[in-house]
Amino acid sequence: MQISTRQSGKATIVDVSGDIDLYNSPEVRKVLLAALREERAPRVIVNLREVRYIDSSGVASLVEGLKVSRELGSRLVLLGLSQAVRDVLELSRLNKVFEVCDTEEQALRS
Amino acid sequence: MQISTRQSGKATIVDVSGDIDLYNSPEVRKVLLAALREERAPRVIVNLREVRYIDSSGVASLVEGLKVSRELGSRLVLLGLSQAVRDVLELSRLNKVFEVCDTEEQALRS
Amino acid sequence: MASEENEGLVLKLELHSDPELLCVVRGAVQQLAEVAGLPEAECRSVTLAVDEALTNIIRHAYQGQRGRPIQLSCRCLGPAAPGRPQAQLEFVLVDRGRGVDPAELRGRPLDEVRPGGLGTHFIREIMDEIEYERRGDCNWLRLVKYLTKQKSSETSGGG
Amino acid sequence: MASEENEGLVLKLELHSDPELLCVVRGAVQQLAEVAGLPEAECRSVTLAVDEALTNIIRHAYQGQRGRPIQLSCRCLGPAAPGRPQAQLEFVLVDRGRGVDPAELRGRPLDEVRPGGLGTHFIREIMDEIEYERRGDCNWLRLVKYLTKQKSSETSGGG
Ligand SMILES: Nc1ncnc2c1ncn2[C@@H]1O[C@H](COP(=O)(O)OP(=O)(O)O)[C@@H](O)[C@H]1O
Ligand SMILES: Nc1ncnc2c1ncn2[C@@H]1O[C@H](COP(=O)(O)OP(=O)(O)O)[C@@H](O)[C@H]1O
Repeated sequence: MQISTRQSGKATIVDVSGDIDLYNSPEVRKVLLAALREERAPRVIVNLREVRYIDSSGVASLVEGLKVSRELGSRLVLLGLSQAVRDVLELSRLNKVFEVCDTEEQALRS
Repeated sequence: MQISTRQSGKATIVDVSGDIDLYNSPEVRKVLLAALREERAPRVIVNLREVRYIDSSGVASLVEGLKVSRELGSRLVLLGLSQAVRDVLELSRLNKVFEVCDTEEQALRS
Repeated sequence: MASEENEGLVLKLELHSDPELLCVVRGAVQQLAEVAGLPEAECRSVTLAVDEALTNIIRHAYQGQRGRPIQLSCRCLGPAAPGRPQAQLEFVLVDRGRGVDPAELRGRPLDEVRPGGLGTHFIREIMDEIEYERRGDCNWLRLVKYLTKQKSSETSGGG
Repeated sequence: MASEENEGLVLKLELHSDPELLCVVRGAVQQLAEVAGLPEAECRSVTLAVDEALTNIIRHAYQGQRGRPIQLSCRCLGPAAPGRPQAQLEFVLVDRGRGVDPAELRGRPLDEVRPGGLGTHFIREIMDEIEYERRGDCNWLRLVKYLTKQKSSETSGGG
């Protein structure tokens, strides 16, 4: 897995690629919480376009990001779900809980 | 692995995708020899664009096709080598032995 | 090398409880599911279920300790056998960690949005049979996926 | 589950001599090479070398018989050990097939264009150490790839 962060206006975009599993989901959690709590980004966009696999621990990291964003009054948006990621969110009954966008423009404007 | 055959003018194009290994290289050999010996195709183009892996038994099938094509006075052309396939042909010292084309038009005209 | 029942395709993996190895096991399971002829989406979900079972062993049975043994046996079984109505892909996971109250394995209701508690739910949704037993000082977990679809007529499950 | 030397990442596969399983082993080896931090092209070539060794066991040691046992042990070893100058990825293959004259394993000259005789050549070109022994009624083959490049700083070898 690779993870990196960039700014676009007031939004922070977190680009993730590869597999998110027990080995690296703590890193995803750390990066999301840093953007929300430390950088105080009003909008965090998690770009999952290049993610080919996510397990329950990866979903848990996203859920934790979502809860913290709600506490802080900021927003967490998921961008570019592959079929693999989509299926796992559906299995989790969380596909309705997250804000999901298909393009970066949408995610920035929504 | 998937393998199928189509005609383009007098040439026979063999499209292969997936992995070529000990399990399925006999099928590659069978299809190539049928096109050469039975169909008497004057030109057989082996489209390897979607081949992600080839082992020595796969290379052996291609070499056998090449030898038979020479015996019969027809031609065997390889099309669209991925880096993976290129590396294995190089390891085999066979990259100079095969006729290789990048596009279908080249392979048909060459 | 113990001789094994020579039925179906057999593959046994022995690994340590190191999270780095999860992707290695997924690489094998994904291919095995393809060889078994499962459609693409089901290859992915079966891989997920096995991965979640391993994750639980590492996190709960071994409480995060590394270097502890895990055994994963995979078999692809044809339909023609007494007591087995279905062609199936079977995974048996064995570890030497602490036991689990089977009630815990049931997972939690999903109506509350909170992290955690999804793994057992995934396994239950994906697999057709799940069996857990404490055997001596080992945990023994059997996961079965039915191969309802016909094996595809491709020459190979490719890589 | 025998307890094993707890050094480096360890993975052991036991499989039958069925060509369908080659892609399954490749799925695991490719990921392991990535976890070990090898660059992409070397992950592919190491996977090829292990696949060729298995292919030779199936074709030559077992003369094409299916259902016979093969063991593949993989270890990723760090540099700090006496008698081991290099971090390395080690594969040990064991089978119960017929023995081989080590001279045969050397392969043939490649100046002649003909099918066959490439597998041992690939293994020699790709691997840094190759060791073969007849041990009792088993063939024992050890293949080592040095990890000269630094392990990448990525969080994971991903799948
Ligand atoms: N292999 C196991 N060994 C021991 N306990 C387990 C095992 N698998 C699951 N459990 C128990 O079942 C509970 C639910 O597991 P799961 O649904 O995977 O969610 P999570 O792992 O996020 O808690 C775990 O919290 C744990 O108490
Ligand atoms: N595992 C093995 N057991 C027995 N003989 C082997 C084994 N591997 C290789 N050989 C011998 O070495 C020769 C060269 O092998 P290789 O280079 O892989 O080419 P090929 O398999 O196409 O003949 C084989 O023909 C065989 O005689």
